[in-house]
Amino acid sequence: MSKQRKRKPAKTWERIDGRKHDELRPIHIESGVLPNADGSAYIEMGRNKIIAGVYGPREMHPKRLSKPNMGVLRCRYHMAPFSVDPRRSPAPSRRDTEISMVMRDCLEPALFLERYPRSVIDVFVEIIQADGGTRCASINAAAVALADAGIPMKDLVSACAAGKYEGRLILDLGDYEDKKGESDMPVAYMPKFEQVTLLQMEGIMTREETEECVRLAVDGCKKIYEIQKEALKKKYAAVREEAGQVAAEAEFEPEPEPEPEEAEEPTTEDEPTEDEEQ
Amino acid sequence: MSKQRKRKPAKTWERIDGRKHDELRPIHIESGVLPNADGSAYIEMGRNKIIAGVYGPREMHPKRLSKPNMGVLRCRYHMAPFSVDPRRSPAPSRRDTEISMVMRDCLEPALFLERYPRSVIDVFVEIIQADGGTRCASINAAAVALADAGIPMKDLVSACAAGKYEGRLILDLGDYEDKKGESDMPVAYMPKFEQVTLLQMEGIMTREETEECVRLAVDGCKKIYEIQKEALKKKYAAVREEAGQVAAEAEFEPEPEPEPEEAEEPTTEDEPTEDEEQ
Amino acid sequence: MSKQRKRKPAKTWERIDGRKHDELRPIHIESGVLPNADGSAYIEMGRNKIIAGVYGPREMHPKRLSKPNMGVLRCRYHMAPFSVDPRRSPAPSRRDTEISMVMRDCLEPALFLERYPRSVIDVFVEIIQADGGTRCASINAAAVALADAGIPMKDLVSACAAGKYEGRLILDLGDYEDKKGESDMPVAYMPKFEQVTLLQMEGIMTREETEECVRLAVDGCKKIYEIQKEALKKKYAAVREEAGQVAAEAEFEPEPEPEPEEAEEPTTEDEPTEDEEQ
Amino acid sequence: MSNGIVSRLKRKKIEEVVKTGKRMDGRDLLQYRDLQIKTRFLEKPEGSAEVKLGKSHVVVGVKSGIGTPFEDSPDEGVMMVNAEYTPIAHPTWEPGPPPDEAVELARVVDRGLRAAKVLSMEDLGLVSGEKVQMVYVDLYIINFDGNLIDACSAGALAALNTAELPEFKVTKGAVSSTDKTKKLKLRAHPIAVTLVKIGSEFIVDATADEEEVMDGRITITLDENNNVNAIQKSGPVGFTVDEIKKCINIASEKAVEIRAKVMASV
Amino acid sequence: MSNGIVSRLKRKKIEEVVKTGKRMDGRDLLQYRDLQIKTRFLEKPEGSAEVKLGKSHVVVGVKSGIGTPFEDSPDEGVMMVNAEYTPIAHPTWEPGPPPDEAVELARVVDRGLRAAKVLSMEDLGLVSGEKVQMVYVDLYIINFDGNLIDACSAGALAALNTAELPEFKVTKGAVSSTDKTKKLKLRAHPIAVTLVKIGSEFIVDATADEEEVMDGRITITLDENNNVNAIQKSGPVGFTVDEIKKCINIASEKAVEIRAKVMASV
Amino acid sequence: MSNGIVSRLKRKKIEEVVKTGKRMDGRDLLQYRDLQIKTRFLEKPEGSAEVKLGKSHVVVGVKSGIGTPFEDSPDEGVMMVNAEYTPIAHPTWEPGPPPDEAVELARVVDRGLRAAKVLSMEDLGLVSGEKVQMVYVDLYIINFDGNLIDACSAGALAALNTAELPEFKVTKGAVSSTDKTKKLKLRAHPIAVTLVKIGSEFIVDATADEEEVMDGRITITLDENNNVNAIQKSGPVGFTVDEIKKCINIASEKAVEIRAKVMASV
Repeated sequence: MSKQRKRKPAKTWERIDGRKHDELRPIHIESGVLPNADGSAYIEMGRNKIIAGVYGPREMHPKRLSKPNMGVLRCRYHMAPFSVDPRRSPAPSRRDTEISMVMRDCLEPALFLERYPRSVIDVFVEIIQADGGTRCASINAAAVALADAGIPMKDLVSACAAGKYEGRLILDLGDYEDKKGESDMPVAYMPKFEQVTLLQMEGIMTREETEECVRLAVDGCKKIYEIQKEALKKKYAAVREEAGQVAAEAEFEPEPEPEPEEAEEPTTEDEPTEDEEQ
Repeated sequence: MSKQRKRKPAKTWERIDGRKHDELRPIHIESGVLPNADGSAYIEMGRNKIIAGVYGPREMHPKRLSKPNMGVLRCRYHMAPFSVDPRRSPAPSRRDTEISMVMRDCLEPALFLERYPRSVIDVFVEIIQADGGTRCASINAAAVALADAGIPMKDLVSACAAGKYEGRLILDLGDYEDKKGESDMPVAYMPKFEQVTLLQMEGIMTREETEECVRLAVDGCKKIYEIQKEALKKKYAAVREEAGQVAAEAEFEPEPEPEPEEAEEPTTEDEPTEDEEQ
Repeated sequence: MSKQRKRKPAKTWERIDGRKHDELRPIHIESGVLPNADGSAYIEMGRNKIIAGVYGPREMHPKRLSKPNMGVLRCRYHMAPFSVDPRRSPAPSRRDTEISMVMRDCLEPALFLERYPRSVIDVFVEIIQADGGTRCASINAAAVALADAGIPMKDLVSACAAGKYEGRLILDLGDYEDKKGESDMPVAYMPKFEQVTLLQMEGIMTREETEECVRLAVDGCKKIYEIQKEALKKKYAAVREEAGQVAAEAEFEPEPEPEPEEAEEPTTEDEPTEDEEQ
Repeated sequence: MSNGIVSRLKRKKIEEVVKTGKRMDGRDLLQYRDLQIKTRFLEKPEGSAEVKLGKSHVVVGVKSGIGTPFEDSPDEGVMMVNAEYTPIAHPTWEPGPPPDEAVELARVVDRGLRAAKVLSMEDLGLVSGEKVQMVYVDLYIINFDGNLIDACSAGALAALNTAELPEFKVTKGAVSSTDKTKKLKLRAHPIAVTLVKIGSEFIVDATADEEEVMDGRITITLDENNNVNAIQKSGPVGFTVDEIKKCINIASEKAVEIRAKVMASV
Repeated sequence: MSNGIVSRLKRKKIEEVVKTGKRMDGRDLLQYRDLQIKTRFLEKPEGSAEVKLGKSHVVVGVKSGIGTPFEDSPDEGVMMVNAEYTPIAHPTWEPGPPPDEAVELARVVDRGLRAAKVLSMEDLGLVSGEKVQMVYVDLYIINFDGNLIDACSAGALAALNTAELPEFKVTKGAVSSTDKTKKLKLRAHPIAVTLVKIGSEFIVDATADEEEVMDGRITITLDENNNVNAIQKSGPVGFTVDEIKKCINIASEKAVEIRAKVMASV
Repeated sequence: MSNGIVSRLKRKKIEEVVKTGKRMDGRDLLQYRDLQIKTRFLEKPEGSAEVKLGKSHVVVGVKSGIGTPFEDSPDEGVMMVNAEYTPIAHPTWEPGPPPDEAVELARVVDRGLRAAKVLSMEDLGLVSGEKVQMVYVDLYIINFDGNLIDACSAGALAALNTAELPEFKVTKGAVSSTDKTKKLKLRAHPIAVTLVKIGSEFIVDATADEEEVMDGRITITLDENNNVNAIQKSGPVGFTVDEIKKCINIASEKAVEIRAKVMASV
């Protein structure tokens, strides 16, 4: 194995699953998969299999956790015991707690929580099978589930990791690349506002690599954005008919504060061209 | 041991403790054993030693668990750490949770819960020493404790297990028979209504054996019913004097819905005669 | 080791750290160490390093724990995981629970809780480093923190252990003496009222030794009382200016009930002179 | 489960329809909803099954591991059945430790498998008293619309049927993994059938609405020889001995039907 | 524990009676209620005792097991004392983890036994640093009417006195059970006596009502040589040094009385 | 964390000041408060540090122990980072299990150390698959006034730098302690720098008040080679790619400053 790995980069470096450095794993997203939930989505991203369910806006229990002037977004990332090897306990781990927090922080900018005082929107994510990048896949499913619930959104949120593996920056790490690589950086992005709403990173990279890695991940997010919209198409059509073209469009207009113009430049030059050639 | 067991059935099969197949273990029931409880009973059934205490009807805490139109019956089956060998943790197990649930379901049909809106009746059972059949013994004690608390009842509830051991259907399994036998079936019964209110079973039996086993257990329940009434006699007398003969009788009249006539037939032919002869 | 120990008492018995039998370990107390707390104190007593923080009187949550006619004093004794060797879990142990209870009972007599209906005063103690006698050191810090919070007190509470080690009664046991000695007796005392408000003991002592041990500990408490007052001096001065000399003095007047005269005698003859000479 | 008037109206409506021999969704009293079982659809567990019974949706994963045997059976493997009520499955289900109903569900499914001696526990021993193979059966509820016991029981049997456990070799008390796997052999194929009583009628495969207004419930688990392996009665109501007999008869017929679908899926 | 006016009236009444040298139930200040101790009445635990002190009713079970020693005493057995406030014992006691009072009860009884060196812990070692015998003392409260410490302390001593522990043999670090048992030898017989202060009076063996209105409490545990083994003061009140001395004297007399009843029961 | 009007006024005030390039306490936007680090001030832990950053006050203890390795790294020691929000530190902090924020704090500090490969985990193995040395890093918050991540990260590095772990010797699979200790060697010195966004401005070393009204937060951890080891964005706001770049630049400068103080303290 180590021999193979050493030889590979020499001439025709390729990823363990044959992908190009900036190529996503196969993605499949389906919305409206749960009859009981207000909104839901199922995602397969690589070998990840994840279901997101959205309930709300609804009354919050216990009431003391609600806010008088705005709604609360609650997220819960949870892994099925059989989603990983070896089996894990169904009790939430500290990792689950943290991912639930960053998921909430990354989805909240897309919502109009000020419209739901004293209420809660619950986003529950169940990992049925885990590959690398469960949190990004979860965010992708959660964003689609929120839209599926008919909850007005400023934009969808799209998520994808980038990282470094065998000295190269790569997009959308699989499980093996995640564990054996030099670094991993999950990113979530709202394309309309050019805003990164999730950013974590772990590993060793130069500052330049780090910045390039962000751009690579953002590019991945943009591709996923299209897949998410595709999954929602039918739903959108229905919503438009119901609520009228104008209202639906209005909800996806950028808010005054974020200024997409400023952020334009780095996003346009974010192709890691030197890596791509190898 | 296995030799002995093989030989025994040959001629004079008898149970490990010398009982006949349809013979109960010695039972002793005493009511009013706890000064603080509203009602209580102590039972020895075989080597089981169990105390049941009843509190209520009383206000329910937390209030959100109460029901606006009827009372709630809460049951808790709990084993002392020293009631079994090896010692067990005092924390409730999943088994305890399930037994608490089926106990509640089996006692509730005997009560007039609609009379106690927003209230709770608590039935707490403490296993001081466990032999086979703790849940049935617990139900027997709990029913007497409910009556001892002066809570009007449609009927007492009597419980007894039957099962299969060395190919034979037997009544009221002891610990060894329970563990080594082919099947175990705890049953609770309200004789006045000919209603089975607890029925669980585990093992391997033909459908015919299963049906016969129910009848055998029901017969055991009827015998226990008499012992329970005996234990309550003094108490009943007192209650009658207090509340007047008419009222007390009225409370034990069958409710309109259950139709005892229909159920009469199977109950009269329920002697497992072929087994008895061996 | 055991050889050494046997030889030592022979001629010039002295304690493991060279102290005299009735000598305290070095004590340092500082008040007002926590910017956020309403009152606080840091104590070093031997190698103990302990911080006490006081919050309140403040509204109590959950409300059902509050009392309509008086305030509630809540104490929490807690050890940092690294305060002992080996590391301990941060979850509270049964020992922590008990010490929290006796701390509350020993501080409460010094307060005017009837002045704070429906409120709570929280005393939180964090053991940063544990030597023998953490509970006494904690009480000393807590009392100073209460005074530092400006909460009117009938008297300070001073605490010190005494015990028996190698057949001799000694004051203020260090860790080694605590673990290897024959007995340990933590005592808290309110000098103005000559009241023992904490008294625990564990070991083997004759009744006479036990009584003598109480007196020895009380004497230690009196010495600590002076150190506590010293630590509070500046604060007291400030409080007097604010509230007026009269009010401040009034609060430290003994309550009618306790009768200091009666208790005077034993306290004056409580020097264990025969031990001191060895 | 009831919240006053709404529930009483629902109850009245359902009861009236059931009296006519039909159900709210048009089914006959003793008719199951569409049952779909998919197996081997997960890669991490040793065995897996997805069951859709009407709108009830459960995933069952079978995983193995190495653990410690019980004191009284030092040479036998250990099977653990666990049920998880995920909060995506129903608006009233909340994250947190399993509610009592989930505990009962797991125990009833467990009891059916155990009583029928589905697994040869003695084949799963490794080092006597020290190490045995564990078989975890996790029942994961994705969407709730009633009759979880039957759906999970079928799912557990399907998942176990497809499970391939890693093989270990034991050398001087040390357990090491081989790279081989071995199909888990099942000795029986028990199926749970749950009947629900509404008024004086019995129905099978109740929906969430029907369960909400039911008087009581009885689950009968039978193996392929038509032997009864487990019974669980619940709900605050009694059954006559005749009713029990009737339920066993119905269950016995229905079990054959469901077992055929399970076996076709594996 | 107080709820306002009712409690203050009760307090007033009890205090007035106590001032006259009598109790609500007619007892003298320093008089115990009827104390009944029954031993060997359970078959599962290695030792057992049932104690009725007036209407307070506790069951004590002593069970042994095999466990791991503490790091700093690798060759000594481990004794664990645990108290359970069962919900049958009092209307305000609820199921769940032990309340703080139960923790204190267990620790005070434990401390008395441990300080008096009742058990030879070193006799309970098996494999150094690996396996030792555990002795669990479970205090099970069946009905609560005050003075649990004295009742449980007497019950624990009685139960330990009757305990017969299984004997083990150790061969090359492996522990196997023999079929023999061995009487647990006790090296001391400590008895806890609890005094309660109401106003300026001290009483022994307080009822639940008396404890509800008490100012403070002091427990003194003494062994048969009249040595003090443990003291525990509680309640939001202080004692003078003289009062402590007085309490020790009373406890010393009462301990003899109770110990005689314990020893007569075993 | 906000409670309506008060919070909105506070927010307005802080935002206005920040727009002028200053802070409520007079600092510049990119200026840290006074940072004091004291090491080796505790005797029980193997390493210790006390950090005061303005009024934020944390104690870090590093303790070692013996534990079991993870299944997938049988020869590597285990580092555990744990954060404790003590109730003395803030009026709203309550005793009990760590809140989500404490979990995140511990994980972010942990990730920085782990990603930078600060410890040679393989040097901490003892018996393959059985026993390894554990390194516990406990972050103990004594007083809270914002920016705990930077304070704890600096404290953890300082405490690890001063740690001396006991040496063990392994003979035939048995671990015994020698009386020697060995300085823990660190392979990197990562420092976390946290920037907070208020309106359109970024500040470093936010106080509790500033954190209460902030829009978002980003922590960047860098080692002495100016490599990035970890990033953690939080708060319900997004950052542009340019803003991220800017934050990395600022963090890179500030890390040098803080690292110098940490290294001077050890």
